[in-house]
Amino acid sequence: MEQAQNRDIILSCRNVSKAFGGTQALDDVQFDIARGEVHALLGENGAGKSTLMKIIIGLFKADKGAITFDGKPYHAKDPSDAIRKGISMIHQELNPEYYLTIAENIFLKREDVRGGVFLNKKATNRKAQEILDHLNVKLNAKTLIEELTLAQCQIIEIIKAISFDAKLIIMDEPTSSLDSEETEALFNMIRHLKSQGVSIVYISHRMDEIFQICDHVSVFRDGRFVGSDLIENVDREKLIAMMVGRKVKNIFPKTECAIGETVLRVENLSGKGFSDISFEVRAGEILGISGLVGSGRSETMRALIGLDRLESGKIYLDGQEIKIRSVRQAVSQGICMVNEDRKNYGLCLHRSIRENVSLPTLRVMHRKLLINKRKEIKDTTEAAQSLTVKAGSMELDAYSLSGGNQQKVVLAKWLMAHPKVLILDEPTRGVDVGAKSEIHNLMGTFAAEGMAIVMISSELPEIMGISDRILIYREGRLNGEVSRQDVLAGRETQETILAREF
Amino acid sequence: MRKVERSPRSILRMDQTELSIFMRRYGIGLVMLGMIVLLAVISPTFRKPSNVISILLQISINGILALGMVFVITAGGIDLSIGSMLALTSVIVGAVLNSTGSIALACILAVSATTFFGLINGLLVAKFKMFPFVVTLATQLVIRGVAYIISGGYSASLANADFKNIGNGKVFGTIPIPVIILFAVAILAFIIMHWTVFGRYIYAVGGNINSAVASGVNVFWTRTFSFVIMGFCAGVAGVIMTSRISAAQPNIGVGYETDAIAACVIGGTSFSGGIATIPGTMFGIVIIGLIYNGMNLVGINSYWQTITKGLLIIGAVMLDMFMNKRK
Amino acid sequence: MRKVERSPRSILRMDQTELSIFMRRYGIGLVMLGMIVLLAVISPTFRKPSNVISILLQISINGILALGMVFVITAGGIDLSIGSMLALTSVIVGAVLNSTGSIALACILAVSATTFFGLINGLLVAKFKMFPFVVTLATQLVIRGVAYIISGGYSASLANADFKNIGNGKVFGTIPIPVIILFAVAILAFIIMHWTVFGRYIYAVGGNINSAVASGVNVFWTRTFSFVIMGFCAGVAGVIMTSRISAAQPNIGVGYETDAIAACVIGGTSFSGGIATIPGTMFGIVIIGLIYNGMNLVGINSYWQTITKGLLIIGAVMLDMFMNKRK
Amino acid sequence: AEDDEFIVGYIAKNTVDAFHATINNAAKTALDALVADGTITKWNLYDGLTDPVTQNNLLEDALNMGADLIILLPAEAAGCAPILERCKEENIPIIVVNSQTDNTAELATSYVGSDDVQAGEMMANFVVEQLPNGGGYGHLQGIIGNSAQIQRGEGLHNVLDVNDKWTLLDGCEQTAEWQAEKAVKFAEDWLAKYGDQLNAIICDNDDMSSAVQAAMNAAGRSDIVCIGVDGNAGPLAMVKAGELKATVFQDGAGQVTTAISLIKDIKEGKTVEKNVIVPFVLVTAENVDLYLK
Ligand SMILES: Nc1ncnc2c1ncn2[C@@H]1O[C@H](COP(=O)(O)OP(=O)(O)OP(=O)(O)O)[C@@H](O)[C@H]1O
Ligand SMILES: Nc1ncnc2c1ncn2[C@@H]1O[C@H](COP(=O)(O)OP(=O)(O)OP(=O)(O)O)[C@@H](O)[C@H]1O
Ligand SMILES: [Mg+2]
Ligand SMILES: [Mg+2]
Repeated sequence: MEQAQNRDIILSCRNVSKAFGGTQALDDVQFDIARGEVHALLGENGAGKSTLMKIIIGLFKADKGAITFDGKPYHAKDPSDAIRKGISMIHQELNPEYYLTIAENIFLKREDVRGGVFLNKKATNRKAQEILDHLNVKLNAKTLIEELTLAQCQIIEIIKAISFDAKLIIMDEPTSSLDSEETEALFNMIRHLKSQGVSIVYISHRMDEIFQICDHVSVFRDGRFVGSDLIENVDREKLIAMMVGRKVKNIFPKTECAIGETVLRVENLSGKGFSDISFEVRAGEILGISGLVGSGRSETMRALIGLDRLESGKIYLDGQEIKIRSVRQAVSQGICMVNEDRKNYGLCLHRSIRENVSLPTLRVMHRKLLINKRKEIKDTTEAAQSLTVKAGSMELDAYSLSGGNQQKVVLAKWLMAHPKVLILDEPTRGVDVGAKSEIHNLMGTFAAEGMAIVMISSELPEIMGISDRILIYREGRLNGEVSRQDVLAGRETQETILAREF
Repeated sequence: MRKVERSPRSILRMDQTELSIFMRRYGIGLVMLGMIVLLAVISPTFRKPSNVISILLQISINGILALGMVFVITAGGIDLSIGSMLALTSVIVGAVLNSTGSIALACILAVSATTFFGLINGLLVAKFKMFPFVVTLATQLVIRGVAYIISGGYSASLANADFKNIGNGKVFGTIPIPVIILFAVAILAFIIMHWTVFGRYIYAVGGNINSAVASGVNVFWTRTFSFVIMGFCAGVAGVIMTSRISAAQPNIGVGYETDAIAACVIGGTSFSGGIATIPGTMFGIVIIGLIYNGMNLVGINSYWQTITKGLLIIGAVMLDMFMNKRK
Repeated sequence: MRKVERSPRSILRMDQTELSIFMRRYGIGLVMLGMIVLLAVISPTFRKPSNVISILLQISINGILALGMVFVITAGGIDLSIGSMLALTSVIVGAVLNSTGSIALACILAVSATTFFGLINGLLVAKFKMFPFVVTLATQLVIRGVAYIISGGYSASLANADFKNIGNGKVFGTIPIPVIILFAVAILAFIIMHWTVFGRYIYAVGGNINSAVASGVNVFWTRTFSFVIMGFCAGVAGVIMTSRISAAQPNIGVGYETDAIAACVIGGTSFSGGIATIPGTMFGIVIIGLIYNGMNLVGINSYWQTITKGLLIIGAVMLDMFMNKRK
Repeated sequence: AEDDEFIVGYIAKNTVDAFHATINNAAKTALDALVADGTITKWNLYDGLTDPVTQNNLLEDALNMGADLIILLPAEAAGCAPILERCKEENIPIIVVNSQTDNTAELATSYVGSDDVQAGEMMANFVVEQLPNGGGYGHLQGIIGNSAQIQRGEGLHNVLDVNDKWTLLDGCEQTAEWQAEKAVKFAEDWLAKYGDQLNAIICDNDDMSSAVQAAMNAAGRSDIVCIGVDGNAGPLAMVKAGELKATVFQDGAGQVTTAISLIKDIKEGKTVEKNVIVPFVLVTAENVDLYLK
């Protein structure tokens, strides 16, 4: 790949390395971004993207390497130093102050003050409201973050990063919890920023977005710099090959398999955020659930497995009505769910991978009082291996894994349970393409074994690629169903499905 | 979008969310009012102005401690060393006053000493990321030891009449000076907590430390300073306490952290940090004072007093929880 | 992924990660060994077998408390009420023993009572999601009050020779019975914590409560049971204590939570929950014992003892932290 | 109070130590009797929680509730002095019981109690008598700064510092904060360190001395003489059983009953004796039955 010529480089990283204990997260990487450029940074999970960005923003210290910014040698002591120097960042993991208001969050550390110390709340609120209104976000600046949805939190994070008037904004997976409309709004913001000469580092695992918004792309693999080029010069296949070091033919591989009897049937489920939901899913079937973020898909499934309260409705498993009052009951009946929020509902970050993986199945696997540790190690290691979790040892804390590898650990823990019904809520959120297709393959394998699978996803190509049937949610209710035949025959497209979600 | 008003008059005109936020912040005030009404009905003594004054006097020391504690807890910490700090203040005041006779010098040195230990607590917590509970459990011992060494284990009477005045004097012949000091500290705390940038940082650090770091808040100094404020408040409370008993004693102050923490908690301060209000804390302080005073007025046997106090703490927290439906 | 071996012989063959995991879990053991070597060098008395026995005897009460506490802290709680539970045990044993003469009945009733209060603590924490610190701060008062009421404030002497034997007797003429009980409790705790499903749930609940819920763990019972275990341990420790002082007193046990918590923390138990080991806790218990014994043997003045203990707690935690480079 | 009422405020040191439980109960009996015979209208008990600040606060409560006379068992000598000053200000009589405040001599209407220095001397003398050959001793103190701790220590040193045969073993004067279990830990460590050189352990109270003696007996060193002050039920039972050689009985009940007997005279404006000393009694196997309830 050749370097594009004559770019006005604003930030340049040379030979940056960083190791965490035994893991070499970054190994002699280069990274250049020009003024007014939207620069995609791609790489598999654990490639070191977030790590480099955290070095730039001053959260980590590089072991070696040099960074220049605006022509001058650059080093950030901490994020506030970076912000002063003109770099801000939207973090991959959500990070709001739940008990502060939107205005207070956006202007944290940049409050309007009178006399140097006294807060000018009115001015801050007014300024925040102006920004919200200007960006067409329909929220009151005085609302507590606590009361917002995940997507709204993410939007506030984005607004916050943008409002620093930075010369360079780093966006680490900004759209992972946004729907397509919100994503489009973000892209509009990005275009506006770009027109003002602001540079943007854009990290995402969603290929479409890269081609839609980015000008330039750099790829990392296993902590190393692989290459960089103008977006015009690359295509999807080429980028994927660079990321994974091999060719991936079909990104959404679908294993065709025989569809059997109905396993799970629900009738008229209602609860907070959804009502009157009925559907069934058969053995060997993958049921996709599509909808906008906030349309109540997760809420339905959370209530179904006993994590939230179900207000009314009936659940039938293998034709028999069952009652589910807690997750434990659901698991013991063979209904398991991979939660979308892995940090809060998926993992004990400070416990080992082994313990995390075996947790839901401990009671069933070790019927006696005591845990059979040998069996536990064997089973969990196998489960982790089958999902190619990248870790030095099963005894490492889940904390030390990259986002995508953490997601694989969560998957591993539920696959161990060999459920009858497996509900996957955004199973590939933040997972790289390679692992994504591995996960899709696995879903196929499990379906072939007779498991019934329900998958919620906000990524339409994914949903359309691997579902046998697709349910469409709209504002907490079902609004249509699409079969694989319709999709294959081209009777349904992304556009027609989206149309039913709004 | 409407402006959210907070003046009492507007309570009736609040909409659902505003009302719930208001209730969540100040609902415990209703509990306090309820207790006051109840006591006023059942005890004639309670209604006497002199009793009101003496309740205020009684809560002044604990109140100042609680006002310091609320900063620490809101920033995500806890300080168990304040009892020892009271003792340290007491012996330093005693030593300086008896040797130099200068009240100002005695008070300044004593408050400086506790503020210094507050700084030490803060540095250990903020710099080394040690748990506040553990740090202050340990420094508590160190500070108490220092107090014993300074005093040699003896208590000393303080005859200085002007000094006695700090704890026992009255302004306009009615309002005790400690009450004036309490209100001054409360106003100061209110301004710092609710009106300044530093207060905002306290909330931010306690609410979500990672977010605060990512926003560029100086988490280190914010946490440290919360302990410094606590140290300062403990020093002020210690001076009042020393003056009230007119004695320098190295063994006083044991268990005072309990009531200070209880006041904060009753006042709606969240133990996980990031949630607190100064008015709420003041309500908590008054409630604790009412518990003690009320039980003595009603003549509850002291064993039952202990039990009642425990039950009331649980009850107040639960009531607050149900009222706010807070998780 | 390779199998991680843990047999002692393999320590030398561990690779980087395994060694760091090992050090992180048991590194404090080296601190303990260092202290033992140091004391053995500077104090001939320390090396005497009789001194070793008496250290073990001294740590038995605190040790049993710490072993209960480690469950509570690991599950994300804290229990400040154990001092009061000791007092409750003592007065119940006294009342029952002096009226019926049955040691078994006395012990069973006493331990049941503390276990019951443990259950109450647990229910308040797990059911109503109240902060453990606040709950036990309050129940501490309630339990102490109950102890006073049962005893009427009086202490009673316990003349029963067999009962005295629990705290003062020896097995094979050398090993004190409390030490045997301590080791029995430790082994039981080890099995529960490290080998059973329940133990794993304790870690999961303390590590991330939401994730535990979503994994089908019965968080409610796990949290509750951690307090029940604590209550049980407090009862056992209380029986030993009552027997050792041969008296039923309602005012004993004040401040015992401090040493129990300190032992857990020194032993590497994380205050935020989810991280602890039973061997680590045992190391912490022994270290606390060595601090007391060592200072007495070296003849440190009691003011300095207090200070030294404080500094040693901070030092041990810091050393542990640096050794593990834990955040 | 109203003109026809006479209310007594009784400010206890605490309600939790066995010794004070005895005093408070004797006070209850005596005061209830005064209520019954009409000398006083009513009385209120205030629990001082062993804290001088609390006691100062409680005085305010008592005054608000119309107390005409205060009975005070001070928690601290210095810290409780302002209570007497405040009573003087309000012109209300105050009887100080059990231990003195710094200003008791000038301001108290009367003091009824014992002389803790005397108790210290009695303990020391008993040890000297029991072990005429002398030896080494340790001293377990109460909470540092309590007047009982200070004065008992003073008495002890008055006797033993001038006795050539007795030495305070190095490092063996420590505070066990009145707590039996803590005292035992110190004693065991001393025993390990000094062995036969340790011959006596003097404690500031007998909760500590009885527990220490039990531990020494269990260690096979019943020859070590342990003694303390108070005469609580437990230690007395041990004296009776021959497990403890002696304890120094402080007649708390006697002190407070005497104090309460002064109320009538004070109410009627008669002058009462300013200083009533109730002596300590050495209790050994010979006279223990007199004190066992
Ligand atoms: N704080 C940390 N401690 C230890 N190891 C870490 C830490 N942060 C990152 N790592 C490791 O460094 C490597 C790079 O991680 P990084 O988060 O930069 O990946 P990424 O490219 O952002 O992946 P993803 O797309 O999954 O977010 C991974 O192997 C990860 O496990
Ligand atoms: N952990 C969380 N914190 C804050 N808000 C959340 C969280 N989880 C879900 N929400 C919000 O609750 C609302 C209910 O939506 P739900 O999650 O059921 O929608 P969904 O259709 O599944 O969308 P998503 O794509 O976000 O999963 C959403 O607006 C969502 O953002
Ligand atoms: Mg990342
Ligand atoms: Mg969802």
